[in-house]
Parts: sequence; structure tokens; C-alpha cells
Amino acid sequence: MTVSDTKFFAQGNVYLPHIAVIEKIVEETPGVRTYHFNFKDEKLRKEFTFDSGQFGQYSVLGTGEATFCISSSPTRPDHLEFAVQKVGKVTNALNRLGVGAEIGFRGPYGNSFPLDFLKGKNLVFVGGGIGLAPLRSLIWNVIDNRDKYKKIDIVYGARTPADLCFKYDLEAWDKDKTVNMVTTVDRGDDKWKGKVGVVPKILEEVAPSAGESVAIVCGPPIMIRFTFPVLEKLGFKPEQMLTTLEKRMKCGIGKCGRCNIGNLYVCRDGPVFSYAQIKDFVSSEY
Amino acid sequence: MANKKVGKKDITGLLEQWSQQFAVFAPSKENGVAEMLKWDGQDTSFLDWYRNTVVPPKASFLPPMEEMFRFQKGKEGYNIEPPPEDENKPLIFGVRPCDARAMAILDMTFKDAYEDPYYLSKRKNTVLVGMGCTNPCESCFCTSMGTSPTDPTNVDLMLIDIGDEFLIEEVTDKGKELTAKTKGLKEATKDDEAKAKQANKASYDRVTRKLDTEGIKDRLLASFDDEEFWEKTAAKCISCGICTLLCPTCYCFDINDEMVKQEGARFRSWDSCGFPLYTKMPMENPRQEKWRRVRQKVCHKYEFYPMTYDIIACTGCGRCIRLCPVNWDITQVIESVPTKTEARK
Amino acid sequence: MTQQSEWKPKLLGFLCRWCSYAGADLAGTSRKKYPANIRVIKVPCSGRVDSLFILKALRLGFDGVLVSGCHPGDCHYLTGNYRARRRIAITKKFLEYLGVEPERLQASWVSASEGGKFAEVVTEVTEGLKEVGPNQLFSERKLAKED
Amino acid sequence: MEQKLRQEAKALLEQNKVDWVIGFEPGSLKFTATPLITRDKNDTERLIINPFIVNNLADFLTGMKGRVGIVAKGCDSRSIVSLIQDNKVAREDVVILAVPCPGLIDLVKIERLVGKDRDELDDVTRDGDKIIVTVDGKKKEFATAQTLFDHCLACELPTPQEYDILLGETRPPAPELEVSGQNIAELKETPPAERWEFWQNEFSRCIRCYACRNVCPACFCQRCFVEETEPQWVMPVPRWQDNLTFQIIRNIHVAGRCTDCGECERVCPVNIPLRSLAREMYGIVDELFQFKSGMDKEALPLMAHYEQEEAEDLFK
Repeated sequence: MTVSDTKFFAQGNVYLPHIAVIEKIVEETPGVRTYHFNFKDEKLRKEFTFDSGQFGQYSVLGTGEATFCISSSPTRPDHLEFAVQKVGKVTNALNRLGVGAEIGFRGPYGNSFPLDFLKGKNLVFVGGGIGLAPLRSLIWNVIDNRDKYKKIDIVYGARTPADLCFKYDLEAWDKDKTVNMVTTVDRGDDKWKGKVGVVPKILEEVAPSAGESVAIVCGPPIMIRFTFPVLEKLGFKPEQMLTTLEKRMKCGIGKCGRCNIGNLYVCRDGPVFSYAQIKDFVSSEY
Repeated sequence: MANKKVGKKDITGLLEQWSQQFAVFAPSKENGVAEMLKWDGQDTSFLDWYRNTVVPPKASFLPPMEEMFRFQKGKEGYNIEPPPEDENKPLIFGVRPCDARAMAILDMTFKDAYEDPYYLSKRKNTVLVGMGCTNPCESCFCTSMGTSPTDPTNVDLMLIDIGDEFLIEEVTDKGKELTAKTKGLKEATKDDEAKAKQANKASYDRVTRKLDTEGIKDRLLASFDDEEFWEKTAAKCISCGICTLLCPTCYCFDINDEMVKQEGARFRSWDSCGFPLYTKMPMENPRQEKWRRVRQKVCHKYEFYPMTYDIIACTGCGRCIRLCPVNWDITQVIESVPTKTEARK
Repeated sequence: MTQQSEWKPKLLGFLCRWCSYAGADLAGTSRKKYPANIRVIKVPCSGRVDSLFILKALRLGFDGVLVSGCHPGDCHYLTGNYRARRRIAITKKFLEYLGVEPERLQASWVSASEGGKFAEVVTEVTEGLKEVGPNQLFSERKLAKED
Repeated sequence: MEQKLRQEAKALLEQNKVDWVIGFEPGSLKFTATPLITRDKNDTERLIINPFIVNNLADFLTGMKGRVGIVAKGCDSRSIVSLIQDNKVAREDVVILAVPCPGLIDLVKIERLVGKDRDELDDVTRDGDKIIVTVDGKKKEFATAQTLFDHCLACELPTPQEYDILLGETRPPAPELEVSGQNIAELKETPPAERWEFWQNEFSRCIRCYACRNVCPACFCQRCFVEETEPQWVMPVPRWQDNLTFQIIRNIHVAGRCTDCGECERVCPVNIPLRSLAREMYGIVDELFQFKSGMDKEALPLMAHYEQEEAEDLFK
């Protein structure tokens, strides 16, 4: 249960958004854009803090609100980032916005990746499509404090090479000697030279050792559902498997009742869960 | 605590007094169904026909529709305007114990982790005057859910019918304050309180519908993946919103924006887990099938809420039974949950 | 009533591109005089006009809606205006039953060559709206009793 | 009649002529019957026919897969025929067990007549043309005209025309239009502005529970226009303007499909007279195009057909 830190409330009301300005827009894939933004209010810009894995509620005032994780790392606080796939009413409205446009933001909400639990362990990141956005915040956080962690494996995949998000990050991690970067696509094309195959299969090939390791999984539900058994086969215990889940959200603070998996609200008790917490309900509710 | 009492014929005077300080709401059948409406100043016929309202009193704390804030788009950007402080002080007369207990259950969610400003400010400003049931409905089963037709715990004042008078139990400080400022109340005598106790016993026994909720949390956990059971249970449900929107312990809401030219507002309105679009995400909908939504409705109240707050989120008010278009009966469903509580697969 | 003289009715016209839109063009090119407070939406056929468009127009504050298409039998898509006729007839009758003034929803058949008729129809509809007054249907009037 | 129904339903399931049987079983409250949807032939023992079988079971057909044996009153069978006209249901997938319907008892009317709620009554039975209500041990008699549903009093087809098994002798229609229209009549006389204000007040009480839409067999869209967000035609908030727009468009959509089964008004928890709207549309469709919904399964649906000359006076 996250403690309610009220210092980021706008005018004392948890539902009121702060106004933020879009500073930069990066086209990741034809359907996905990353927005760099910062708060209009100077004081808030300096004081705002968050942890990797937390999310925010982003408003296009007049259209609605939507939930996206903060995909930049707290170790690089000059601006905040979030990635959006153009699929619905609010995401289409966001897609029509340009640099300099104003959006609403309230948060940060939800729990975060347990950095203390991860310290001194091997980390296996398993990402799918835009699911890399929440992991990216943690990966850069970990790389900026590289000495606190042991081996890092990143297995990331997307449907086609054009669907790979954050290509610039993939290259940076590939060059980084201390990181084992494995990128795959479900269906390659003539220019694609890397691995071909769905993420769970490639993960089996990479076969990271389960000893002193923690796996962090995020991607479409189908990928998560097939990744957990692979990790179990590799010897990962339920406590060693973390995931951030995505559910339809409206309030983001555990009031509107719709983002539950079993008795846990993804917004209030998550979005980061260990497989142990949710294995009773995930097969039938996610 | 020294109880007061008031004659049934003096109720009009009592409400008139209270109308000076409060916006008094009382049961009315003006629109053909029992609902809490602004008291018109003289009608107290509800003392004869009133059993319970269709729309629960939760509607005055979590209204069917509520403006969260307004915003204007000016040249130098958006300006967000929170709602004005609402100064009206409502007093709801005739709250039934099952609805009062339901609001205590709602408080748990609206206070948990983050405080909900809209709900809690209304809760603080409102005085609840409860009235014990003398004529429970056939669909009521409050006695099986940890409360009773005359349970005073969650209201400020509790009126118990003792013949041609009401015994007034002061439950909270707000209640004591109210009776202190109210003229014309007589002190309750010992035999009044004896009559009240006897009336409570009579009302208690008039609740005929019973429900055994022993071990229901574990039974539901064990049968969570039992698709066949849930499909049979959900077969006749038509996924309308009656049993959830009108349930006093349901709190789900939807948030929507509307903007016309440069001005707009964000609304909060009632929503139901029975509706197909409730959990619809652009790519998929985890609860597309009707049986999953019916399972969520049952398990939220009888399994998840107990797992989180250690209380069953149902007070046996019977609305979902008597208002359901297809007579889907929660008590029959709970009894039919498979009793085998062996470990899950 | 002074307010009446300043106020000019706002009329929304759904004109079928094959006939009525061309008719409106003709009315313009042949300098036919008709009130200018009609806003036109070009639709492929009068059959494309859904009752929801009509309701939404009234909801957003238009004082009246005119749907105009080809004469029955001339429809470029053969049966579009027949379908429109049934739908608009039902919508008109139903709105009248609910208490909406009949002048608020008008429909007409204007062919591409009837510039004059188009001008007449718009004038007639605008006069009707002037009598009926501004559209208060969906405005936030105080309800009878405050509940 | 019940005995015959149980045997026929059991036979249908046993001989695998149908995958499902939909009918009524005793409800959990007094004087209620509740839909029974089952594949298990033993459940057919619980099937009943009494004056409280109010639900229009045709509503379940659009969600069912496989062959279905369905108990149908007159208005239900017309809804089934209407669904067949719209190609939502194939005639060979449906086995209609026809119930000649004597008209159903409106408990709201009895509550008003007797001054007691339905669960305080001891018994409500029908004896020929009289309804006998026993309350506090005393028997009171009422005429059918006082106690049947308005739509039952105006019923034009008590016995289904389209059926496979008839569970009793055919009942001739005997509509008492004058009595049935009483509740609707005085609203039609009031001047237009007052009528609009009447509906404005009624729909300010609507809470958008969508029971009227979900109980209606004619409302079978996969995704209702109310739930569309791009464009957002109607706000999904229970504001009277949006509630009224929703109900107007819903009635226009079910024009020619609504068989006046009265379920929308019965299920409305806040008691909005929705049948007045449905009955008006039913009348408009009859008056303008002489179209009776659900009467002839070969006929084209209302909006899929047109005549050369019709409704000319409404067009300039």
C-alpha cells in the first residue's frame, strides 16, 4: 500500500492535474511517440521526484486522461518522458499535439521497482514492444548506478524491425560491455540481421541462470503469460519474477475500482508485482 | 447515554426546526418510487409507507454525476478551476441501518492511501438521522450481514419506533450537538427503552431471508477458475447496471471530459463492472465475457473486499434482488458457490 | 421584442451533393436572394443523414435542421432518398410528440436545376424558425423542482 | 399447460433437437418468475407458466450459440420474428414453444389498488376474468382491465403465429385500447413546451443503468452508439440532455422492431414512463407505413423497404 505523499497535489486536490509543456517529441515507430515534457510551474519542476516503475495520469484537457508509465530515469531529472502508442481517444489527441502544447499530469502513482531488493543481483530484463518503456526507466537507473548490480541481460523483442521502440537505447546498451543486449523480432525482413523469434523462445536460448537473479518482465499480456513458465523452467522462483501490469485506469489512486487483479488494484498495490502476489488470478484476469 | 424521544405527530415540527440550519432530505414518493427528496415542509406520510429508497443515500456523497473541475483554454494556456466550497449542509432523515453501514464500508476505500476530497467533504458536512426498520422487505437479509434493522452504529441519531413515539438514540457527537440544540424533545424513560429493545427484537425476527456466509471468501477463491459454475450463474444476467449502480456499497465511477469551444469540465459519474466496456483497453478486454463480469461483481464484495478490509462489502439491503429485471438473486448465488474448499489446482 | 430582431436563427443544412448542393450552387450563381444563416454540410446522399446527426445539431444549439435531397426516383444511388424519407418522417413525428416545435426539422426535395426552389425553401424554413424563436431545448434551464 | 411444456422441453433436449432451452422457473421473490437457461434436461422439471412470466426471452437469443428451444408469449414471438427478419436469428435454429398468453398481472397496479407492497400480499391468483388478491387473510377481487399490464390490454397477438409447438388453444386478440391508453392519453393533450419539460424532468432522474436497452430484444447492437468515444455523440454521464438524446435515438433505432412488450418501462428502477415513448413510436410506424413489427417473418424490416408514395406531406 503506497503511502500518500500529498506534496505533489495541485491545489490540494488529488484529482487536479498540473500543467506541463511538451518540449520534444521522438517518433519511435509509425504508431509510437515518446514525449519529453516539463512542468510549467518552476518550483514543481525542481521539487518533483519519482521512482522507476511509477506512472502518471496524463490529461489532454477536453478529451480525457490516460495512464502511462514515466519512461525516463529519476537519475536524469532534467525532463520527464512517456511513450504513447496511438490506439484510442486520448492517445489520438496526444498524437495531434506538437512541441510546446500543454498537457495535464498528475502523479507519480503506484509503487516502484524495489531497488533494494535488486541490489547485488543479476538482472534479466524481458521486454516486448512498447513494454520496454517502464523497463527503460529502470535500466538507465541501474546503468547509472552500475556498480550496485551484477550481470545485466536484456531480452527485448517486437513484431517487426519497424516496431522496435527506443532504437537509440538498444544501440547504447549493445555497445555497453557490461550489458548483454539481445534483440529479436517475431518476423524479420531482408535488412534485419539480428535474431528472429518470439521473446519467450529467445529467452530460453539466452537461458540466464536463476541463481542470485531477478527477472523483470513487461510487454503485452500474451508475452507475459508465456514468459513466466519459461522463467519457472529456468529455475526462477515466483518471488524472483517481477512484472509491471497494464490495466484500464481512470483514477490512478485505487478509488474507481476497475484496475483490479483479484483483490489487488494495479494502480494502488502495483503496477509492479512479483509473480508470487498475482499467480492466483493472473491466468484468468489478465 | 440519556436518550430522547419525540412523538410521531411532532415529526413535522422537528423537521421544520432542522430545516433552519440544514437542507433536510426525506423520503418521498412524488415520482412513483421512494427516493430522498428535499423535504417540502409538511409531508410526513412517509412514516406509514416508507420501507427503503430505490436510489441509496450514497448518491448524496457519490452523486450519479459530479463535476470535478472546470478549465478554460486562454491565450497563455489552460486555467484549472477547482469546484467552489459547497456550503450547503444536508441532513438526511430516514437513513436505514443497512445503508448507513454501507457508507462506513465506502469510507474505507475513499480514505485509503489517498483521501477523496469530493466524497469526504460531503460526508463531513452531512448529518445522518437513521430510522429503524419496522417492516423489512422480503428481499432484505441484513441480519445475516452483521447488522440489524435497528443497528445505530453508523448514523448520528437513530430513531426507534416505539408505538406512537420515536426513541432517539444519540450516537455521535454531531448527533448530541443536534439534539442539544433541538427544542421540544422529551427525555426517554426506562420503559421507553424497554419498549425500544422489544421493538428491535421484533424487527430483527421479521427479516425472513437468511444467508450463511461462513468461509465464503475461501470458497470463492477455490472456485475462481471454475468457468462452468460462473457461466451457469451468469446465464440469465443481462449486464445492465441496476444491481451495481443502486448498490449502497458499490463505489466504481467513470471519469470523462467535455469541452465546448474554449471551456470544459471533467465529470465523475457512476460506472458498473457489469458493463462490457468497464475494463476495455484499446488492444483487449480482460473481462469481455459476461461470466467474468458477474464473477467480478460477486468476488469483489464477498472475496476481495474481505481480503483487503476484512469485511464483506454487502449489507443485505436487498436492492439488487428486488430491482433486478431477471430476478438474479445474490443470496442464491452465494449459497450455490461450490463448497469444496480443497487447495487450488 | 428587441431580442427577437437581433437574433438570427442558425440553420444547419444537410444537402445531398448530387442534387440539393448543386441546387444551392445554382441559387448562388443565379444571384437568388435567400437568408444567409444556413450552414451547409455536403452529404453524399440524403440517406446518409442519421437521426443522431439531427439530434446532435439541436443539442449543440442549432435552431433548425434542413435535410434536402434529390426527388424520389432521381437518387444517384437509386434508393437513398426513399430510405431518408422513412427515417426523417419517423424522426419528425417522434420529435413532435416529445414537444419539439415541428419547424425545427424540415426536409425537402430540391433537384440540381431548382435553384429557385432552394432559395424559397431556405427562406420559408428561416421564417418558420423566426416565429418559433431560439432553440432552448437543451439549455440548462432551472428544473421545475430543485432536487 | 406446464406439464406439456416440461415434457416437450425435456424431449427436445433428450433427442438433441436443441442445445439450449430457455424458459421460466419460479423466482426467489413472491409473484416473480425468473428466466431459466439450461442444457440439462433435468432442469426442465422446474419450467413454469403463470401470470408473472414477464421477461421477453427473445433478448437472450442474440447472445446464444447453437439451437435453442424458447418459451414465447405473443409479444416474445413477435420479437423472435423481428430478429429473424433482421437475420440476427435463423429460423431453423429456434424451436418456439408457444404460450397462448392471457395477459400478465401488473404488480405495480395491484400495489396502488391495495395500498400494500407486493411482498406484503399473501396471494395473487387469476380466475378467468377476475384477479383475486389475498392480503391479511382477506380476499379482494379486481377486474383484469384494472390489473393487467397496459401493453397486455392492448395486445394484438396473444398467441404466437410463428411456432413449432403450441402449448394450449389459441386465444383471440381482444385489445381494450381505450383502457390501455389511459396513462398515455393525458400526456398527449398537454401543449408541446410542457411535454418537453415533462420529459426533461423525467430524464433528470435517469441514472443510465441501461436496463431499458439491455432488456430489449430489439436492441442488439454489438457496440451501442452511446458507448462510442470517437466521435463522442452522447456523453456517458447521466445528465438529462444526454439521457433524453439516448432514449430518443434508441426509440428511433428500434422503430419497426419494438413489439410493445412493455419490459423497458417495467424494469426502469426510477419509474420513467418509457413505454409511452415506445408505444408512440409503435403507433407512428403503424400510421405512416402500416407496419406491424414481428408479424410476418418473410416481410422486409421497416427500414429495408419503401413504397413509391409515402409520407409525402412531411417534405417540401
